Amino acid sequence: MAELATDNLGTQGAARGGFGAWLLDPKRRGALLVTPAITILFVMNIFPLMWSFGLSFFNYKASSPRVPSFRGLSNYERVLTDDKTWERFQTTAVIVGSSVLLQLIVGFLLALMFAKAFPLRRIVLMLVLTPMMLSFVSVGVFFKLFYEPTFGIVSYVMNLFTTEKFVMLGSPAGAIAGIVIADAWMWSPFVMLLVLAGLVSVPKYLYEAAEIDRASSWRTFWTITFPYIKSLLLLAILFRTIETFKLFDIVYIITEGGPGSSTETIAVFLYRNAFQFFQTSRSAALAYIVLFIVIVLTNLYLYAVNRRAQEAN
Amino acid sequence: MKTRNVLSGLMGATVLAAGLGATPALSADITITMAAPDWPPTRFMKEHFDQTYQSPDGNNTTLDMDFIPWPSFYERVAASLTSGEQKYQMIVTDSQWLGAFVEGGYYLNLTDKIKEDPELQAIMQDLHPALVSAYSTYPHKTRAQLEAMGPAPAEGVNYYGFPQFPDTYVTFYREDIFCNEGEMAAFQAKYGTNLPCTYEDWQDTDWQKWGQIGEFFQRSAGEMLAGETLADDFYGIAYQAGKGYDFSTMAINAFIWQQGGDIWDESKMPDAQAEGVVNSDVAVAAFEEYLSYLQYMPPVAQTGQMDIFVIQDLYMQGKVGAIIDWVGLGEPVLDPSASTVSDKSAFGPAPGTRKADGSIDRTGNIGGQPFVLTTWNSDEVVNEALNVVKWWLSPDTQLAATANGGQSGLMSVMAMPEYNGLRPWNRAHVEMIDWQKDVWHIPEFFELLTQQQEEFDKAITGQISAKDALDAVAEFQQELLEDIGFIE
Amino acid sequence: MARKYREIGKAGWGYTAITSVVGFIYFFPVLWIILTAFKTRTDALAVPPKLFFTPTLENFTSVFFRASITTGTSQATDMGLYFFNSIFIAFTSVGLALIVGTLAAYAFSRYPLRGNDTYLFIILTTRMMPPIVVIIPIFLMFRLSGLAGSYWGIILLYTAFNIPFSIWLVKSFFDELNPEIEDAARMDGASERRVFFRFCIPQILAGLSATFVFGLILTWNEFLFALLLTGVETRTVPVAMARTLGGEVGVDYGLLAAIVTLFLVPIFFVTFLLQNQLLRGVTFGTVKK
Amino acid sequence: MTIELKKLTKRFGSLTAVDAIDLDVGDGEVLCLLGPSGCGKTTTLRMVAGLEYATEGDIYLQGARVNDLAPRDRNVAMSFQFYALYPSLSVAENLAFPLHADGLSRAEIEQRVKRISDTLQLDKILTRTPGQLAEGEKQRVAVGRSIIRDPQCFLFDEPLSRLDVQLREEMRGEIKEVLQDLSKPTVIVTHDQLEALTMADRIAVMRDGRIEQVDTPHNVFQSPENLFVAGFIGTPQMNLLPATLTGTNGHGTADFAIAGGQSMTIEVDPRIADLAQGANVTLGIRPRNLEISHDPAPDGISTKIDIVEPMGAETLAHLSDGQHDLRLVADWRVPLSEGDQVHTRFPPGATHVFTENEQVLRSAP
Repeated sequence: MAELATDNLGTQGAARGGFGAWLLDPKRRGALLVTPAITILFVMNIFPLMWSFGLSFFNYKASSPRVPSFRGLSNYERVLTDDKTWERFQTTAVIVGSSVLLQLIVGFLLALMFAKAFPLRRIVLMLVLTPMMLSFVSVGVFFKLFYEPTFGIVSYVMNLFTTEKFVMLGSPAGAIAGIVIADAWMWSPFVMLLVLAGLVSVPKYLYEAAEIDRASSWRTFWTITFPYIKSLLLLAILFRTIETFKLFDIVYIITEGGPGSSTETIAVFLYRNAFQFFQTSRSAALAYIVLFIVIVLTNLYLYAVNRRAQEAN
Repeated sequence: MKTRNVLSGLMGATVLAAGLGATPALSADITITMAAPDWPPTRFMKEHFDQTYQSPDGNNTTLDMDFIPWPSFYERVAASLTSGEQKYQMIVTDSQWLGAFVEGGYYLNLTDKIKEDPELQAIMQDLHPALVSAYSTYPHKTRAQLEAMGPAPAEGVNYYGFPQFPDTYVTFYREDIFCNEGEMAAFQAKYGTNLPCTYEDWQDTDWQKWGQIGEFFQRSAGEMLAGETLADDFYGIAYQAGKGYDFSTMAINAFIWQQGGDIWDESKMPDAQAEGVVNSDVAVAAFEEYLSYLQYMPPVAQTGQMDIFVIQDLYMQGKVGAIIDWVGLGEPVLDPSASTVSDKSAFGPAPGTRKADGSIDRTGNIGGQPFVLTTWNSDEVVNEALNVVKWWLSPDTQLAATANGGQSGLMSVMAMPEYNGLRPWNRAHVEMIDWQKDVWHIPEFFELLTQQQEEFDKAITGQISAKDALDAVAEFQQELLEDIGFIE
Repeated sequence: MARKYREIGKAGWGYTAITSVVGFIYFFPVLWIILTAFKTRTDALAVPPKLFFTPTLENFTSVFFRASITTGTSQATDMGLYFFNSIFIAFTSVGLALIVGTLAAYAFSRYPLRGNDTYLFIILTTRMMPPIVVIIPIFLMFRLSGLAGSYWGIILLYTAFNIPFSIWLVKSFFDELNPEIEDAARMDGASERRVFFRFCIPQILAGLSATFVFGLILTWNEFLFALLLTGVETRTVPVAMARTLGGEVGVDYGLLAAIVTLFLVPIFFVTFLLQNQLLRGVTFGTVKK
Repeated sequence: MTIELKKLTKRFGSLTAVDAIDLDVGDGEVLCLLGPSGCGKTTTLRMVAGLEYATEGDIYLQGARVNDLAPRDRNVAMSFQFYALYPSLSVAENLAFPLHADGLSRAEIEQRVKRISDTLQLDKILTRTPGQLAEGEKQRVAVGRSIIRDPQCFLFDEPLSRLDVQLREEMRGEIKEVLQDLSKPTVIVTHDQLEALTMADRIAVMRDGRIEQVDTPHNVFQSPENLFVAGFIGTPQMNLLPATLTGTNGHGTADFAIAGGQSMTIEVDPRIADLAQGANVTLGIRPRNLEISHDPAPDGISTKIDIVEPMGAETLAHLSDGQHDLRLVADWRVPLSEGDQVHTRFPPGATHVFTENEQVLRSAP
C-alpha cells in the first residue's frame, strides 16, 4: 500500500514530478515497456534494412568510391527482367518445395512415433533432436563427405548394390537431392516438435472413446488426430518455407550452386551479387523482392497461427 | 587483440619525441594489423617476425596478424574494406582482387615510394617478373610489357603488392609405382614411350602422355598395381576441375594459353575482344583436351567438385598416381599423420603442350598471394610497413620461409645453390614460375570468374559441350565488358 | 499373465527397441561425426569407411594446442577463449532478448496499442530478411559506433536477432494467462511491479525456458555475423571452426568433428534439461493444454 | 450376473489404486461406485472397459473372462467425464460414430441416430459441432453416443460432474429413465452421494482401493457397516462421538463416558454386551435423530447451542459441550437460540456403535 504510482515496471521508482512523472504516467506504460526492445530492433535491424532499401534506388557499388546516383526503379527492373533471377527462383522453389515436403513427411512420421509414452523416450528423442543443434557448416561438410564418390559412406553403401559408380552430386537432380536430404535431415526434427506438440495436445480420452467405439485406426486418425495437427502442419510448412528460403551455407558448401547453376538458390545468387560482384544496389533490390515474397508467406503464416489460436479457444 | 591502435601509437611517438628533444631518429610504438589467411606460410611470417624483426628506424613495432580461416577470408576482408572499417594496415590478397580494391581506394599505390627508395627498387628488380606482373601491377601489365618497359619502377606502371607466398602448379607423383620396373616395362610396351620416373622424365611429359598415364593406371579393386593387389579402385591422374572459386579456370587457362589461345587480355584494353578470342577454335580444342582426360580421373570428377583439396586427399590416401596441384599444398603430403604416401612421393614440373619444335610449353596460371598496404595510414606507419616488406623480402627471411614450407619470389634467392634442396618441390617450382601468367585483375573479375566457372562446370559435368561453354562465356564477357567500357 | 493388447498411448520396451533403431539411424550422421573426432585423417578417409578403429585423442588435443611453425613447440590455441565467448555471447544475448522481449510482450498483451498486430508483424518481418543484405550497413554502423569487435556489439546484434521470436512466443504465453488474477492482485494493493514479478512471471516460467532453448539453438551456430563482426578476442566457435575447412589441406575432418562434438555438449544438455518445455515452446504457445 | 470382478487389483508402481475387490453387477442393475477422489473408483471402471490393465484378478463380462481383450473387443459402452465428443464431427456424426464398426447400412445408421436423438431431444442440434453446444447438450450427446449401440454393459464416469445443480437434477432423472429402458448392467462412477443414492440400485462405497460396503442406497444410509461409510454417506454428516464403555445393563442399554467428564446411558444394539468394560468406541448418530430437551436426562449430554442455521423446513444447529461438536437437525418450529444450554438426547435404537477397529456393532437382522 505504500507503493504508489511511481512504482512502475522498468523504473527504479525514484523519479517524481517533471519528466519522470510524465514518463511514468500509466497511459504510457505500454509504450515504456516496449521501448527497450524497439530501440534495439531499430538500431540493429530496422536501420540497416532502411539503409539497404534506400540503396536499392541508387547505383551504388560498395567497392567503388564513385558517388552513387539516383536510379529510381531501374535496379528492380533490371533484376526482374534478368533471366537468371527467374532461374534462381525456380531452383529455390524446387529445393524449398521438396525439402519442406520431405521435412513434413519425416517430421510427421517421427512425431507419430514419439507420440506414445515408452521407456527411455526422453533419451531416444534426444537422438532425433540433435541434428538441429549442429551448425550448417558442419552438416554441409560432412554430407559432402558422405556423398564423395571415393571416400563417402553413402557412396560406399550404394556401390555395394550397383556396378556403376554412385556419384550423387554428378547430375542436377542428384545434387538437388543431396542438398534436400541434408537440409531435411537437419530440420525434420523441428517439424516433428511442432507436430508432436499438436499430438500431445489431443486429449487422451478422445482416443479412449474411439477405442471403446471400436473405430479403426484410420478413422481415428482422420477424426481425432488430424484435426488437431492440421493447423500445426500448416504452421510448420510456412515456417520452414520461410527459413529454407534463406538456405545458404548447406548449398554453398555441398555444391556451390553446381553442377553448372543447377543448385544455385536465391540466397547464393544474392550472396554472389552482394559480396562478390559488389552490385550492392542491385542486390538490395533483389533482396527486397525476396523480402516481399517472404512477407506474403509470413502473412499466410500469421493467418495459420491465428486460426490455430481461434481453434484452441 | 592487443588493441593498441595506430593513433595511440602516434601519440606515444609524439610524447617520446618531445622527451628526447634533439635526437634525430624518432622512434615510436607502431602496430601493424595484417589480415592474413590462417595457414602455415602466414603463421610463419608472424612467428618469424616476433623472433627476428628489428625496426631500422628504432620503432617498437608490433605485427598484429588477424588470422582468418581460409574459406571465409575473402568475405572478411571484403566486408572490412567496403565498409570503411580501416582496420588493417596490411592485407594478404589474391592477385585477382587488386582491381576491385585499388579502384575502391583501399590498396596503397607504392609507385612513388619505390621511386624514392633504392632498397625497394632493388627488391622489385630482384623479384621474378612474372610475379611483379601478377602480384603488383594494376592496371595489369603482362610480363612481356614490363620487360619492354625496363626495370622497376617503370614509367606508366603502378605497383601495389609483394609476394607473401608465390605458388605454382607442379606434379605430385608416386615414385613407388612410376619407378616400378614392371609398370615401366608394361607402359613402354603399351605406348612405345617411357613412364616418367625421374624429374627429367617429367620435364619431357606432355598432356598426351598424361592421358596415357591416366588410362594406364586406371585399375579396379582386385587388380594388381606395382606388384600388389588393389583393395580399392585406383586412378592414374587428377587435376582440378572444381566449380568453387577459381579452381577449374586455373587449370583450363593453362591448356588454352599453351595451345596458343587466349582469355580476354585486359593488358590490351580497349582493343582486346572476348567474342572470337575466348571461344576461338584453338581455345575450344584446348578445353576439349582438358575435358578428355577427366574420364581417367576419380569419379568425383563427374561432380565438378574435384578441387585442389579433393585431389590432394585422393593422392594422400593412395587413390591416384599423379596429381597437378599447388606447391602450397605439398607439406601435408610429406606428413605421415595425414598422408599414406609421405615416403613414396616425388615432384616434377606440370605437363604441358608439345610445340612443333619438340619443346614443351608449360604456361600456367599463377597461384599464391601477394600482400599489400592500405591507404589510410600515416607516413610513419607506411614507412614502417615498408620496413617490414624489406625485412620479409630479405634473403635471410626468404630462405627461412622456404625452409619452413614457404616459397620465395626473389630471383637471387631462387638462384642460391641450397634453394632447390630446401623442399622436394623447389626445383619444379623454380622451373614452373618462369611460365606463369595471371588471370584478370579488373574490378569485375568476380563476375567474369563466376559465370565462367559455371559454364566450365556444366561442360565438366557433361551437361554441355566445350564449345557451348566457351560460346556462353565469350558472349557474357563481351556484353559485360562492353557495358563497362573495357571493350570498345 | 500374457497381455494381448496395449493401453492407448503407452508402449513398452519392445517399442523402445523399435524407436531406438529409428532414432539410431537418424542419429547416425551425428554419430559418424563424433566417431570421426577420434580418427586420424587416414582413418577418417578410409575406404571402406571404418566403424571400428584405434581411437586417438589427438584431434581433441589439436583443438586446444597447435605446433609452432618455426620451433615445433606446442602452443595453446585460443579455442578455450572461443568456447567461453560462444557460451557467454549466446547465453547473454538470448537472456537479454528474453528480458527485453518479455517486457515488450507484456505490453503488447496487456496494453495493446492501436495497430498492435501491425507492430507485431513489422517486428517479425525484421527476422525474415536474408542476412547477407544487411551485412554492409550493419558493418558500417558497427564501425561508426565502435562496436566492431566488442562483446557488446555482437551481443546486441544477437539480442536483436532473438527479440522478434521472444516477443511473439512470450506474448502468446501472457495471452493465455487469466488477467483476472492480476486484477485481483491489484485490488489487494499489489504494485504493478509485484503483479508482474510475483504473479505473471512464475506462471509462464515454463514458456520462458522454452523460448530460451529455442533462441539458443538458433543463436548457437550463427556464423556470418560472427565472422564479420567479432574481433580476435571475441571470436566464437563457429568462426574458429572454419579454420578446419581448408588451408594447407582440405577439410580437417577429425579436428572439425572434435570441435563439433565439444560444441554440441553444452546445448545438448540444456536442451535435454528443458526438453518438455521445448515441446511447448516451438508451437509458439498456441497450443493450449 | 453379467459383470463380475474377482480380486481385481491395480497397482501403479508401489501405489495400490485398487486392492483386490470383488463385485458383481446383475443384468439391468445400476451400480454406483461411490467414494472420495483417489479411492480407485475410476480406475476400476477403466479396468472394466479395458483402458487400464488389471494387475491381478479377473474381469468377467457375461460370464467370459475379458482381461486380455482390448477395449474394442469387449463390446462395452462408456461415457466419459469430459464427454469425449469428437470435436471435428457434428452431433449426428458423433452419435453415428460407434456404429461404423458394425458395418451397418447408411439407412440403418440414420434410423438409429434419429431414434436416439428423439429420446434425448437432440434433433435440433444434430448439425452442430461440440464446440457450439452447451454443457447439458454435450452430456446428452455423450449419453446418446454410448447407448446408440447394443453393448454388453454401460459404464459412466462422473456423468454429471460438469453440470450445474439444476441441470444435474434434470439429467439424473433422464439418465435413470434411459437406463431403466435399456435394462443392461451399468456401472456409474461418482463422488456425489446424492447422485448415487438416487440413481443406483446398489451402491459400492470405496475408499483407498477397497470396497467398504455394497448395498442398496437405503441400507448404505441406514446401516453403515463401518465408520467410513457412516461418515461419508448422509448430509449433514453423521455425528461421531468417541466414548468409553463404562457399563452394560443388558437389552442393549449401556453407559458411556465421554471426554470432558460427562456420561450417559443409552439404548444401542444388544451386541454391546460383547464388549469389555472400558472399551473405546465411537458413537454415531445422524443429526436428524438427535433430540433436545431443556431438562437434564441420563440418555444425553449437556451442550450449548453455538450456531443456528435455518434451512427452510428444518434448522441446523451446531452444539458443543466444550470438547465435542454435534450437529442437530430439527423441525423449523423447534425454538433454538444461540447461547442456550440444552440437553441433547440419543433416542433408543438411533445410535450406531463402532468398535475400535471401526466396524459397526450390529446384530444380524
